[in-house]
Amino acid sequence: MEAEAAKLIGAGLASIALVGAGIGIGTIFGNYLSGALRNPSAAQGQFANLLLGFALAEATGLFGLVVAFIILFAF
Amino acid sequence: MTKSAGDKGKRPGELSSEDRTHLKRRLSGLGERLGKVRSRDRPASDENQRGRGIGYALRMSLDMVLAVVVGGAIGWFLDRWLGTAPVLLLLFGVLGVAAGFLNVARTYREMAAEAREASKGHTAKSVPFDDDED
Amino acid sequence: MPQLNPADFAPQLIWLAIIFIGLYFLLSRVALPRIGEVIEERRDRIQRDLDEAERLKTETEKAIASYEQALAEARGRAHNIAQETREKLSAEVARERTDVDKNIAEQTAAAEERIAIAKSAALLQVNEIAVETTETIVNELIGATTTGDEVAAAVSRASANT
Amino acid sequence: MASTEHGGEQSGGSMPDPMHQFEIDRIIPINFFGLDASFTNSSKWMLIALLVVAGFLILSMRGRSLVPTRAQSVAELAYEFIANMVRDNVGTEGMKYFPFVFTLFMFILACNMLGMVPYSFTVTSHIIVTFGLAAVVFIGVTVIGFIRHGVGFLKFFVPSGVPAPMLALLVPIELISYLTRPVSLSVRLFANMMAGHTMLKVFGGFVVALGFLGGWAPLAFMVAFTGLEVLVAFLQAYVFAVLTCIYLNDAMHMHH
Repeated sequence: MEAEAAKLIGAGLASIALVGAGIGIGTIFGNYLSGALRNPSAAQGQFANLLLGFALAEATGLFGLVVAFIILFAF
Repeated sequence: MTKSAGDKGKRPGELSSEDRTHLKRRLSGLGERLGKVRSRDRPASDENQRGRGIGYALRMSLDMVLAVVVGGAIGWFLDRWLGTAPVLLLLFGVLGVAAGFLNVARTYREMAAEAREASKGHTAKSVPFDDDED
Repeated sequence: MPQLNPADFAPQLIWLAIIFIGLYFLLSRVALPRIGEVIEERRDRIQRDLDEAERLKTETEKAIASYEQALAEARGRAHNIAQETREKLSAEVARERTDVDKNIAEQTAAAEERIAIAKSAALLQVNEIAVETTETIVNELIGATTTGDEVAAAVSRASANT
Repeated sequence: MASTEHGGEQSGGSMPDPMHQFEIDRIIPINFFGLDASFTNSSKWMLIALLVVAGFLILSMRGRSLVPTRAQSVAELAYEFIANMVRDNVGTEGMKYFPFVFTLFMFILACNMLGMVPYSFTVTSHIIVTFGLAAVVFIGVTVIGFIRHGVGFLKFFVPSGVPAPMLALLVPIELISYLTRPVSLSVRLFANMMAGHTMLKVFGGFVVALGFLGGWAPLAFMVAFTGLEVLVAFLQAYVFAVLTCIYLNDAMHMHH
């Protein structure tokens, strides 16, 4: 049963990656909003870049989640 | 049509000039309304744009991650089949990373093209970035 | 996770297939044609109404335009009539004035002729009177008897001198 | 939401298992030539989704009036929404696949929304269901591509204007990218639905555990989160349908 416990701990540790993703997403949206409030006409053009940044930041968190799932279910 | 109460010298069926301008204004108003109704059939693009943008955002991150997973899975199965322990897993994992970036790049290009299309003609006065924020 | 239990895969997939295909046929055969029909009909109706409104609008515009044109024409015609009348009147006035002028000129000419005749007659008489008077005066003064011809010559010389 | 249904009071206020809501219960065991084709709670809710969607769409159009009733205008709204989506993403010749996309969208939407009803079962929170749907889309799109372009559809995996040695690298990448589609399509829907319901379950457990005094904060969170989940339920159905349209477009017009 010790391996089982270690798996759970490992999966939990891997989920810490979501902290970084959360910070990244918050930063991206915060900066986008502050920029968009100053220059609303440019906001529309940068919407695609916002989503790209969001996706990349979230992808990092998802990688951590995938690692957690692999630890939990693949071994 | 004649709303003449004061001018008595007018024959019936005759339009005064103010009557005519009034009529013309009503007509142009009608024309505007007709144009508006006709153009209402076109989809309002702004809200649509936002919805599609969220759709794109939901796609990109998962596409990127799952390309790696799919690549890794293919490598893992090939490894099991061919007995080449971790070689193909690593190789296809790397290819998966590349495929993930390809996915994201492709989606981004699509999205940016759409955004350019949508922001055409959007030119408002911008506010200079001079004051501090924190 | 209960989702990863392979024993549950088969019944779910089978029922998913059955129900999805059933729903597909229900929707594509029954529901969607009805909705599409109604929407098409409404779109046609709206299009027709809009076209009708458009047509009425252009007709009204045409009517107003033709009304204004007729008005402008009538104005122009009235203007023309006034112009013509004025010209006719002034021509008449001019003709009458020339008539009157001619008349006056004729009468003036006749009067002048008469005056000229009267004047020449008067002048002749004056000469005779002057000759007679001169004869008489000369006869009285100098007692000589002068012939009428001499006196007349002298008078005409004198009158030419004056 | 459905937190008190299964074993809320087990072993003295300990948390209920948030995964228990995803268990499959066999209501009527059926064995179909050795295959397990039991009528399960999942099948029950699929059937309910079918009845709700078909019943609503058919009954609301009963009047077929030009000036729609409220239900009829909702049905028409859904029709126009998907029709515009297909027309925008695939073009007019894609309209022959409109019934399929519409069915897909309505089925997923109904399953997601029914999953928000307390004590219900969320069909789309099972990876095998979403993967089945995604596989239908994936296989269907690939078949359409091969029917329309023949072997030329394989050019889809060969980027143009690339030297031959690079192709050895790029073709597997393109292939992996293509194979990612059904996986990401199914995993996205599954993960969103499962995560949301697990979350609601966990917070429902908090409400019960904290009791009358402390349970208000998680309850308030749950109310807000339920609203978000309704939005997600719609959005995921939308994304699924849009991606189906985009893949269809790729297969029919073949350009990157």
